[in-house]
Amino acid sequence: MTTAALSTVQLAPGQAAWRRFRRHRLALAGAVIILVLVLGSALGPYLLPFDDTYIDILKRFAPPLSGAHILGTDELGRDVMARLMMGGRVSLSIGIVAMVIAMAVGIVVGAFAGFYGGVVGAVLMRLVDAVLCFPTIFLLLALAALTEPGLITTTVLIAATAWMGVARVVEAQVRSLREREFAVAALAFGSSNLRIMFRELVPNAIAPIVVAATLNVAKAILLESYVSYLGYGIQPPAASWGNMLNNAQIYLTSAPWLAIAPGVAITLAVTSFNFLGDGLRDALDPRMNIP
Amino acid sequence: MSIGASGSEQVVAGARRLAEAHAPVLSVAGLTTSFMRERQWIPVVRNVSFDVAARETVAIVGESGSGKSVTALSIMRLIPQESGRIEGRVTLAGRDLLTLPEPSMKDIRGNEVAMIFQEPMTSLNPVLTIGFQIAEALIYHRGLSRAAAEAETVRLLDRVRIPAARSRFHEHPHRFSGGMRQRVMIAMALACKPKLLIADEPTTALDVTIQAQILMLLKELQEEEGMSILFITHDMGVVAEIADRTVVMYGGQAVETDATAAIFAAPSHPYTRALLAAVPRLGSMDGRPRPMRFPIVDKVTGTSDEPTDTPDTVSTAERPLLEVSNLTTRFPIRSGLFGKVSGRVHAVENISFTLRAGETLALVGESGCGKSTTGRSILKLVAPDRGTVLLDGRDVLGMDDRTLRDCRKQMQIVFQDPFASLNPRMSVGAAIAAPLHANGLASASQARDKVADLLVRVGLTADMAARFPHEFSGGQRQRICIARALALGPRLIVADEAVSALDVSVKAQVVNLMLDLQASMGLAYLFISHDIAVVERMSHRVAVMYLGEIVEIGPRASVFSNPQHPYTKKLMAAVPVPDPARRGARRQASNDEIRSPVRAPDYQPPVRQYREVTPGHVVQLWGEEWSA
Amino acid sequence: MARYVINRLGQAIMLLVIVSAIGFAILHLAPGGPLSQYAASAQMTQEDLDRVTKQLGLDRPLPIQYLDWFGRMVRGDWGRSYRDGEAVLSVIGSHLGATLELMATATIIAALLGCWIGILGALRRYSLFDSLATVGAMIALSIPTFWFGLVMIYVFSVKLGWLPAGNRETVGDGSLLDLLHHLIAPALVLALVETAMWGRFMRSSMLEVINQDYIRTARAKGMPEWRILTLHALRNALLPMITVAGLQFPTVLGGALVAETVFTWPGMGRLFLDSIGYRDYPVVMGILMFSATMVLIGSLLADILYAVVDPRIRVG
Amino acid sequence: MADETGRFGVLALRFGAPSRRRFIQLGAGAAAGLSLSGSAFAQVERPTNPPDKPRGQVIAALSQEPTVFHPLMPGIEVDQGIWWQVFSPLWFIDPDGKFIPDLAREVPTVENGGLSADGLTWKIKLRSDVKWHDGTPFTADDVKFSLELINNPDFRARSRVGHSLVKDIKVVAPDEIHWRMEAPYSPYMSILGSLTFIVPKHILEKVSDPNSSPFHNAPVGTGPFRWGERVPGDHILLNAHAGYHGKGPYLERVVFKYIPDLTVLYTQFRTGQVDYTGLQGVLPNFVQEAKTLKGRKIFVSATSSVEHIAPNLEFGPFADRAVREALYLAINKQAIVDALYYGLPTQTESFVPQQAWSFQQGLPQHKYDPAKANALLDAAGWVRGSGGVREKGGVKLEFTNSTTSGNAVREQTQQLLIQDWRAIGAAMRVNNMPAAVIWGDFWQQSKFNSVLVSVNFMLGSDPDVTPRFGSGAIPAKGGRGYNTYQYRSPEADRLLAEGARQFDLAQRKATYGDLQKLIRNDLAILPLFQGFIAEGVKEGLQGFRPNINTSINCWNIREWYWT
Repeated sequence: MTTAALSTVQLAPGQAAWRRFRRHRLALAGAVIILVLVLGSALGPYLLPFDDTYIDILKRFAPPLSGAHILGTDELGRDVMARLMMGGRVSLSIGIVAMVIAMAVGIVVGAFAGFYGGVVGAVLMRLVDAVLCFPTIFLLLALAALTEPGLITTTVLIAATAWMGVARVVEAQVRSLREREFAVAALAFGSSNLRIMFRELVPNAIAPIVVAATLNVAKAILLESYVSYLGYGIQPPAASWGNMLNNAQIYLTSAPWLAIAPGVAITLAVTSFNFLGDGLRDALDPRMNIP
Repeated sequence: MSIGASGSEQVVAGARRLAEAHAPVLSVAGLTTSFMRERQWIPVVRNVSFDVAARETVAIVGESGSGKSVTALSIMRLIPQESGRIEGRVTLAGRDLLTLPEPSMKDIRGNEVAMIFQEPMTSLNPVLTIGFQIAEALIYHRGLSRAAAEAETVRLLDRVRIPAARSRFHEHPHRFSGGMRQRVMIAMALACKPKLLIADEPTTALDVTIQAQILMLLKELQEEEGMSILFITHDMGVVAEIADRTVVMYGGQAVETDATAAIFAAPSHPYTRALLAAVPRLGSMDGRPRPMRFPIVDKVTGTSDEPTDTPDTVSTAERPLLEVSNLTTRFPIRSGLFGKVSGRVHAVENISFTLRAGETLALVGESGCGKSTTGRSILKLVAPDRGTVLLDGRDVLGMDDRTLRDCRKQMQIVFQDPFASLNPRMSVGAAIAAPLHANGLASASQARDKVADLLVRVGLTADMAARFPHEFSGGQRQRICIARALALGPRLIVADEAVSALDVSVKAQVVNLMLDLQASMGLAYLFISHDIAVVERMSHRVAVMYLGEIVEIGPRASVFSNPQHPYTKKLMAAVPVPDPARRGARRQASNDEIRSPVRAPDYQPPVRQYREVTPGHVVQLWGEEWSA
Repeated sequence: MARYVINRLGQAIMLLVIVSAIGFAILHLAPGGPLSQYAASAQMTQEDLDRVTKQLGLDRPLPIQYLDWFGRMVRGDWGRSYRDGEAVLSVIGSHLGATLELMATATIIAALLGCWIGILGALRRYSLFDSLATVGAMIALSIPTFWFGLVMIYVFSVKLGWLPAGNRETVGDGSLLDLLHHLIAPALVLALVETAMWGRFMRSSMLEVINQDYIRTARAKGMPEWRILTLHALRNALLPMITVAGLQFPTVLGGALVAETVFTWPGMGRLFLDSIGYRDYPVVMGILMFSATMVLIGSLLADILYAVVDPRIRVG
Repeated sequence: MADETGRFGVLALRFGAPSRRRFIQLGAGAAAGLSLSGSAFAQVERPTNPPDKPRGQVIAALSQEPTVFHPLMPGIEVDQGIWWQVFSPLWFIDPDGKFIPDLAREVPTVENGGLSADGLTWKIKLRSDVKWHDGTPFTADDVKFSLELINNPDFRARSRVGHSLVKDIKVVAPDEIHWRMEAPYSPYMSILGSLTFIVPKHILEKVSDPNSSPFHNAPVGTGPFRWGERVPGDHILLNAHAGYHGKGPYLERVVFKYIPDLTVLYTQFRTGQVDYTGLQGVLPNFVQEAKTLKGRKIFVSATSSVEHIAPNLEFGPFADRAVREALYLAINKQAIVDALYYGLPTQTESFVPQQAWSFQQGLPQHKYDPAKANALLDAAGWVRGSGGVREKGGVKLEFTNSTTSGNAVREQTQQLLIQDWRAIGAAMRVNNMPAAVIWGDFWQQSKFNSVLVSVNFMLGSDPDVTPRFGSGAIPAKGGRGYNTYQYRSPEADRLLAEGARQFDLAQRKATYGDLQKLIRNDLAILPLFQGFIAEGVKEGLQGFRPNINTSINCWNIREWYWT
């Protein structure tokens, strides 16, 4: 074929997306910050001379940059930097694990609802609608107030309030993709429903799923902090950015740095994930490929 | 090619006369338009020059990517400034549009040069009434009062033959069909009596009968208004129908510019020759009972191969491969709290036909006639309400899922859009092998061999298996789709508008491939198409569908040479003939719209009677609705 | 249209039934109960506790309790608060005003400001303003609302003393000026996220619209740019904002809850928190049903409004 | 911080314990009850003269919202803050532990003939000059109605303890009422005296549902303040009742403002928007700063509760006394008191408040001695295993500690404990829960390992702790009481029985002194310090008198006035 069609060289979806993504400087910055936060949380504690749970009651409320404690010490004389890093482990992993759970549930529900439509779809999507009727915070608080707080419960709870959005996105995608010729062709050449759903359709919804995933991480980190702020979160002495903030609020007037450090960390992490999601959205959405 | 010499001379002479009498309205010289891609200026239109004289229609014709639309947009300076660059000269009545300041350009647009676009469905603002959208040009450019503009708008709507113009003034675009919207666009374009109308593929999205109406209308209006038209199209039939002069574009360049008759009579550029050779011509198959390959012309040298007749592939001895009887598929339209059926789309209504092994039966008709639904119903991709489909004597519709999956190995489907037909996230090899894997028919290495074999069979190479769909052109993708359809060794292929979206030259090649495969594998095709000329070329038998019913069916030669049903006649008359010499025959410019197959829930379809014209050629008896 | 509305209402009622069942189950199956407080403080003996449990009907099987509650609710009797004995609807009613005041103020600020920023950003895409607005919106969406509230209190109430640290009014004052003074901080905190959302939605809606064919048509018609933007583009771009407003409702309600917590605002959010803490089942259920109803009505209204405004959907 | 088991409410959960006092002061002998020593709180400057007529208003901030206004229904101590203003009891207990007649003309005693010698016949003489807020005179019928209402099977009465014994109520005269007790029950004096507010018959006899009526949200009483208005979720306004029968009121208006966030509450006190911070008072970390504020006064007063670690004695390692002793030795109590509580509370070794007559002096003093703790555990056969955690016979020395989630200072205490105990090879994990969960079955049925809690052990002002430490009072074993520690000791049972039989104060002091020694020795609880509350009052507001015998220190707003 030597037609004109070949004259406009097309890039692989991934390649083109990477080029578009690279141009999105904020998203790149977001990715870098996330990397720094993740590495910092993962490796940082090994580099610091302080243990995040070591209490030195004589050194309470040391302000930042005074002595060895870069970010100062908290109400029990623990190193804020060390707690920030350990808190990062908790907060980031809650964010990521909650996202993974929410994604898994959302994708399965959305795929089934979108593929089968009809009664199955209606029932599943009404369930989604029903859960969406509870404002997230309401649902989270109701659930949190009713269960024992902890790492796993918090993660699951946050996931439980986040899967509906994914389900909706996937449902819409699958529903429209189901009518696409390649899906009909797969049906025509005898693919099973599961095969069509998860081999043909879901991979094609990957763009919105990836975007939703990053935004969900951001949301989950925020939610963790809300839950902890309201007093149902990660149990002490483990640190999370949320419970650090919660503990700090009564010292807001006397030791504001205690509130500033985790607040900035949360904002930074959430902003980065949001930027990343935004960049991915632009990169993966071919409609944005208008010259 | 059989253009009447006298006819073409007449047209050429007329065009020359016009051109000499007036200075060109529009003169394009050395137009080069580039777009910024990857920080580089990539020229998309290169050094294009042509003139449009007063009252003249100039067509720019070319295949996708040839730069014809960009040329049109460049004249209007509608290329985004930040990412596009226009060079050269565009002179409109002595003024260079490319150097004009933007505010003055606004006075040109819509006033001296008007434009209409391909997609009537999206080109009108959905939240504004059509009257308003026309009137605002009048108010803005001609300073009319609101009332005067409204009166003028109604007059314009009348002129583009919109029935009940006054009452429709306040309606929004969604209340209009595609053809009517295009009339609205034309009315809008004519509002300020422009010197030049640029029509960018204005009929491409329309059905053939509607296309004919719009072309007629444009011609009439041009005569009344005395304006020039720059007509962008890919369809040589339309070119022959409307253009005085033609610019052939290829790869961003104007490769040939001449009077239309001259180009059709004696194309000088190899590409033009190749293009014309690939254009299917209705009536060119007279006297040939079997399908025929298209001649293939080399685009560089212009040399052509000799099209050969296809061998007789139809097996007459056995029982037909496919027997469809009384097939009916309706889609309920539900509304209300309990999903009460408030109406039904009678997509397929009581149709029956047979198809023999090695035979091609074409289903033709316009949008909404149910031809695609018929194809899908046969494969049980949609559930028919009634009727039987026998494949090799086995009842497809009554099968359980497992048997159906097994049976589908015998029949496969190829779709219109080669871009949508392949999963973009699957390599071509995986896509072709998917049917094998889905049915558990082959090991990995067996599948690899089979894929290689199939790729070669459809004219590609085995090493392409690792590539992804986006690396292929539309024609190649359609070959891949065909390869995938062949993977299970089917005996019947439903080709649902399989070549309709392809460029003319590619279309010819794919049709040739399908004919070759039929010859070598004895495939039966149910060839669903709205493109009558292609159907004529490639089918043994033809069934014409209208509102879900087959109104006429029979051997292709018989139906095309002796159409009986008024709809068949109308359909065939509407097909633009790529022969400027035959343009003279004016067709009746009706305002008929394509009727909707939506019926009330209690609608009882009438019992139809049929008449056999010649052996195998059957026509539905029609009632008064066609008598007018 | 009427049929559509009836259809949607039917769906909404079905949803409410599901919501109520989920809510009721979560609430009643969870550990603890309305009498834990008394059990702990040794002010009531086990006999007293058992008696009150029985008097409240909490000893019956859960499905029976649910059906009983549901039956009454359908008839308009949403039960009475265990805490103050008031009818649930009037308890909600007495807290609703404060929440609505907060939500409405924030939404109005956010819608106006957000739309303005979004439109400007879309028109001057990639300009400095657009970049700043994008980054700003992103950060606004990422700041934990309660933290921002705390910082506001610290700066404007504790350090500068310009704004009150919380509450809706000064007792005994309650003048409009006093009300507004108290409203500023919580409304701004709530409006921050809102504005960012509106801005982003508006921007992308506008961007999508200005790439549409009909905008090209308008340009080809020679319409001046401002007219294309205000008349042709904006009208279309604003349409989806109706849906955004409808879908935003749960988010705003959630945000209001957080703002109410930080600013001790006497609204539904506070009531909900307190009621959960006290296991005041009727009130918690009431608020859940009420907010679910509001959410559904919100989206229904948005859809109806959309249908009214968008000629494509408008019937007859 | 005060007694807490009753702490609930979400916001309440977020900050330290609310100063919840026991509000049913069971038990007799209140005359010899707790009295606040002068040093326990800094008394206000000597009162100037109160104004002749009510003047000004007080805004009292509460961190929980009063919602129950029917004083006979289940409610918490914030609700009592309202009841004290709107209603009157027959008599009440003053800060010195004395009964003071209110609606009654005099407190019934055997001497004045109000009580028969066997304690079965009660004859109460009532004041005849009392009027309800709506002008209707108060009579003995109201008292009869109130007592009968409590026993009404349809009425969700808070408690029928004592009341269920009352029989044959006779209204002898409008100002005199008699009844018979089914059995002698001396704590009834306290129950009637401090917590049974009399409700109006003429209003409540007409309502169809005794559990909800207009009265519930617009109560009419005989107290010093009339119901004004309530803005739910925000505030309650009370107006002076001009015809009040007792002293005062001297204020025109009282506003109870609901400010759930203690930081905001303090901020508003600081900026002067609030005149008095009640209930949970001022957080310890603000006290230092608050004391320096101009025009504000901070009162730090003791409460009758004891902050302690409650071990579940049936739970593995805690069954071993050596473990409890080692854990106790390893607690750096001083650090907790000084650093986390800013030195405000006093360390204690007993469950009896130090102001009480029954308080045993000279109990063994706690000493922070990790080395000794380690030695003790080594000797007892607890050897260090993997991760430094000791074990013995397959039982690991690890346990959870729970408290109400969100209580910042307690959570800090827990973290100190973790560190202290890790040093002796004991692994503690935090498992905090919302109030509505932790104080339910978890606490009640002894499902915990250990709990950090504050409890008022006294029955009223009586040291009879049978319900707390008696072996028959373990709810998890079907007992009736609150012995959730599951403490069982024949010796304790013997002492408790003996003490309940004794009437001589000196004898009782000795008996309960022995009990305190026993409990201290057995370490049935690991006591930390005595409860306290820091309350802020605006300068110039006179009459604030903390009362350890009531559950809320704004009990006497009727006597408050502005200078």
